[in-house]
Amino acid sequence: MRARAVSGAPIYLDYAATTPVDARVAAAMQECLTEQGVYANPSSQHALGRRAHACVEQAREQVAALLHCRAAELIFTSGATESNNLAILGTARAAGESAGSGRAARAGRVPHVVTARSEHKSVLDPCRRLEQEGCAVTYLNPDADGLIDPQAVRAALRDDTVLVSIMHANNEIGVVQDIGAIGALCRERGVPLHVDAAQSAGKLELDVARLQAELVCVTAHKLYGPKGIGALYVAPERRACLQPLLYGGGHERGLRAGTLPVHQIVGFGLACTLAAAELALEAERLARLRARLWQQLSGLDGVLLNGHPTRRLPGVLNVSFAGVEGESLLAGLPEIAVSTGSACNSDSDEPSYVLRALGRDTQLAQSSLRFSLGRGTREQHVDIAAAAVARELRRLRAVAP
Amino acid sequence: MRARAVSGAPIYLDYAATTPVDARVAAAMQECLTEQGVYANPSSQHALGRRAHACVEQAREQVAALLHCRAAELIFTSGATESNNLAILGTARAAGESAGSGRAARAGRVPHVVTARSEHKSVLDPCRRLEQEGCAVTYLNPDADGLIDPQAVRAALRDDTVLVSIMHANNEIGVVQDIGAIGALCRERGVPLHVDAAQSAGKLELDVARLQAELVCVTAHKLYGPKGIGALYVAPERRACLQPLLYGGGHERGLRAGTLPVHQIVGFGLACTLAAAELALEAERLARLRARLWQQLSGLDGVLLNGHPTRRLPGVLNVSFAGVEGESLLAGLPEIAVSTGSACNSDSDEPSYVLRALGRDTQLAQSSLRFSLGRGTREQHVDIAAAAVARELRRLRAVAP
Amino acid sequence: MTSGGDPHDPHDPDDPLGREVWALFRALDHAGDPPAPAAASTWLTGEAGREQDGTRVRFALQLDGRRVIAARFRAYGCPHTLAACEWLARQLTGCELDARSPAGLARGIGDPLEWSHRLAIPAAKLGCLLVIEDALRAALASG
Amino acid sequence: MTSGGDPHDPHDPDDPLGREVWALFRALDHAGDPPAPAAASTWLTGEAGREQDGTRVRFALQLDGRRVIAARFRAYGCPHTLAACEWLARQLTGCELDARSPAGLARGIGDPLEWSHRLAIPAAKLGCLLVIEDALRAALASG
Ligand SMILES: Cc1ncc(COP(=O)(O)O)c(C=O)c1O
Ligand SMILES: Cc1ncc(COP(=O)(O)O)c(C=O)c1O
Repeated sequence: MRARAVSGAPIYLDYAATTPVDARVAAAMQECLTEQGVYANPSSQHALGRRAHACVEQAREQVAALLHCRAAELIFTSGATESNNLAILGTARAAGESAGSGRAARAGRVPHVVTARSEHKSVLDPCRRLEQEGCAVTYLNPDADGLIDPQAVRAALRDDTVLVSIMHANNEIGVVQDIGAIGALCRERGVPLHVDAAQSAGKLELDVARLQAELVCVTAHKLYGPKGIGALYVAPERRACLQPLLYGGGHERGLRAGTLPVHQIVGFGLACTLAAAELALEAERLARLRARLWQQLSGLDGVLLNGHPTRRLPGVLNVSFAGVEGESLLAGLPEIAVSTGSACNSDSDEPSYVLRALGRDTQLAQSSLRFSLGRGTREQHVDIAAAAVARELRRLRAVAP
Repeated sequence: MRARAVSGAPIYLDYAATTPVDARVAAAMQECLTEQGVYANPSSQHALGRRAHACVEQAREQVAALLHCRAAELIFTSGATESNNLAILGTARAAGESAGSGRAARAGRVPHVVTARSEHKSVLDPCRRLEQEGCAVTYLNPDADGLIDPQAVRAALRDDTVLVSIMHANNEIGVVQDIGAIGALCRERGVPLHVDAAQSAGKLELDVARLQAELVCVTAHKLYGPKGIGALYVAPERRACLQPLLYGGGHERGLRAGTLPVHQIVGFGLACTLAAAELALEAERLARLRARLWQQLSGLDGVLLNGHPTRRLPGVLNVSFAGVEGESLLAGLPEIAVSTGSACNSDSDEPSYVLRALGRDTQLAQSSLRFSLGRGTREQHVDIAAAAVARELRRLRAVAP
Repeated sequence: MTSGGDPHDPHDPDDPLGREVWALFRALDHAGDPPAPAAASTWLTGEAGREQDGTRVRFALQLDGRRVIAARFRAYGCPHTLAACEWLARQLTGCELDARSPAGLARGIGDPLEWSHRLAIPAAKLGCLLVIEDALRAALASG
Repeated sequence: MTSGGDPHDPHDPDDPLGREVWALFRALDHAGDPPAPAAASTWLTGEAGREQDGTRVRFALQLDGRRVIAARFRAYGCPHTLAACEWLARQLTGCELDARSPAGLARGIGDPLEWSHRLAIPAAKLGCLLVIEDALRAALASG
């Protein structure tokens, strides 16, 4: 357990950006690296290659168990960004190509995709790319709590809709969508649903059948596995409807070429098993810690909770602060490591597009902090964080005009 | 050092398929994984994120030093497969798009790519995909030694050629192309050259300026780094001419989205530094071991060397055996781990397309073994391998009709 | 992490060959030619396949009436082919040829599909087994 | 692997803020209002910027003839803005206003570009410094 800031390192409250690798996972990965380990290429036909292949397939079973799908339905990728791109670009491009010689094309139709403004960049950016390629995209607005109304999805569906992409849990505000309802109405209309489950996998119970999703992406580094490995669940009937992003060698059923990184996959698999085992207790523990944090913060002036108060990930709390500037607030809190918005899009200095989509004004969007708690978080960390925020709010507001 | 087969594990002679991770590299990776390490997201703006970012940038410098390029010219990817796809699909698609509204389109021109039949699948398969997208591709034939004549490249260039892709060292036969000459004549005609240097990086001196290449790919797992991480060198003037494969978040100058896997990148960087330091001595040592192996094998009947006798990687020896079937030969050699053709394409049972391109008949192509030696290889290993091959050749030939 | 057992019985549990095919492939006790030309008259031989297609098999059966009293083979092919030849040579020895079967193969030997089930040979290899069957038929037809 | 120093001077060498900006941001000794209204007549105050645009600055200068004898500021903005305000308040105190300079800024204080060089403030933040300059000019113009 990380000690408090006095020992040097800040208190890590940025588990939604990425997690440390579980020590057991790191040990398993280590065993796949060096000369003493399972380092061979799983495509090699000799005994060492076969052993590596067996490790990969065991890990595939472990990931499948977390999603309640079959191992054969999983494609390993380099992470949720690649999985999202494969799901979205792969589906729309394949549809566009088959339409090119089919009915839709003659009718002058282009593939249509439905998504939401509060999705992760790795969903939104492929959608924008599709627009450049001539596809039509509908961006749904979340309500003020961050929720997407399933009826709004239904209303957006068209005859030429080839994909709906709605995330399970939001990375910035932690709000959890009613995917089951969205999935059910997509099924009704025969439109496949893609779900970005990067933030929910290992945190919430996940079942591809219950989600009624045909495509689901996960990534290891949000659930105490390594960065740079993820997976895409592809329902068997969707397999032929995906255009690959990477060609060359026929790995992963021809959907994703490249040497399989055994240590990464083994780490991912074990991380899934461990996350599943600890899920229920950890969710309860984190929800308690989050409530403790919110209780302290909500006692301060001008503090607003972002996102639905209850339909949310247990470990994520996103808060806006009236009358202070976000960058200064962050800089004034060196004892804690938190995000303003998602780390994944903090390269830009724009105020969070997710909070803007919820209707927050620029100042409040810009002054938001995301506290994301995880396995290393203890009560004292939360208390230190709350006290630090109170101190800095006081200081910065005292300085403001 | 791996002991001989008696202790159980086969002798690994498949270093061209993948290498074990150097113990020093594995230790450096380990330090980026767990709670005690540099586990944060390098995109995060807090102190832990900045530290992770600094590690990534240090590693980028290390990889750049191996290629003699600038760190800013490198894009991290998930490996050489992705790098090759990005270079080839990215260049041709971007050219096709800009042509769509330009001169070439009005002239009815489609982008044209030049490559060779002996390239890796991760080059050939994207090229085939481009053909489906309407591009034209010229596949050059290697000569009987596996070499591509630079004059043949020159002859293949057309006004609408947007890319030449020729590998540095071949993964199956180890033959090294005269990239400098090919690069020079591409420059003359203003056509960018992409070089797949997955097999040569860390084995041969590599200098993007001397290769005269605008795009060069490398992968860590061929040089004692981890699987699942690679890079693409992109000459600054080519940056705007590449269409990304993955969108979402603006990482890697907008050319490759996705959370940067710090441990993978740190391992890659250190592996490059170590490989560079040991390159000259190790090349000499491996060439000696390879000569020793060839001396013993060439004493047997019906043994043919594949590829040019001297213009080759120090550690790779590819040999065909008359009158024995390849799969049985491999199965009869459980004490060594070798490949028939590249591990990357051994999923198919077709005889090696590379050896077929060199003019070997089906039987000889099918009965080839690739011995690839590496850091763990010692004289005794080579001697055991040669004796085992002699034994099994005798046995299988005695059984043949 | 690495293991792999004794190199003198180095069958790897992950090996797609399977233990039985592996053992047969290692043994090949019945590979070779029929003994001295003196006895040649009692041996039936048949051949099928070509090296360039990946499989070539020659089978020789010594008959005593309808009983197979010895079997020998030579083969160029994958491990499954060699193992199946060895297994068939063992099975055939002592068998009665089946008069009712059109090709006259021995009772209880079955056909390539049965061999593949019996030896856990993957479906993709059925073509090799068909070559063996052709060689056996050719041998019997030569009688 | 982790380090980071004393939380009471927790400047991180990788911090893009830089040590000086960091120290100024932490100090903000000159933040606040001019003292008692009794002396108000000798203070010039000026303001610029809006919260919704990310930066708002109010500057107050106490003059004795052309000499600045005290400076105070209030600011809403990024750490660079706050640090630059603090730095300028320190620099201005004791300075002689420049009669020749059109805006009447103090000698040796320079312009936003010079401030950014002096404090190693990234070019992207120049806009914030311009707001500070506007506030200072507004204060002097109010005199
Ligand atoms: C919701 C969501 N989707 C996708 C991603 C991208 O995942 P990766 O970093 O594995 O590419 C992230 C985080 O980075 C995320 O939070
Ligand atoms: C020449 C060559 N290019 C590309 C690759 C693919 O590299 P990666 O496994 O990193 O995708 C390989 C080996 O796998 C190779 O040998």
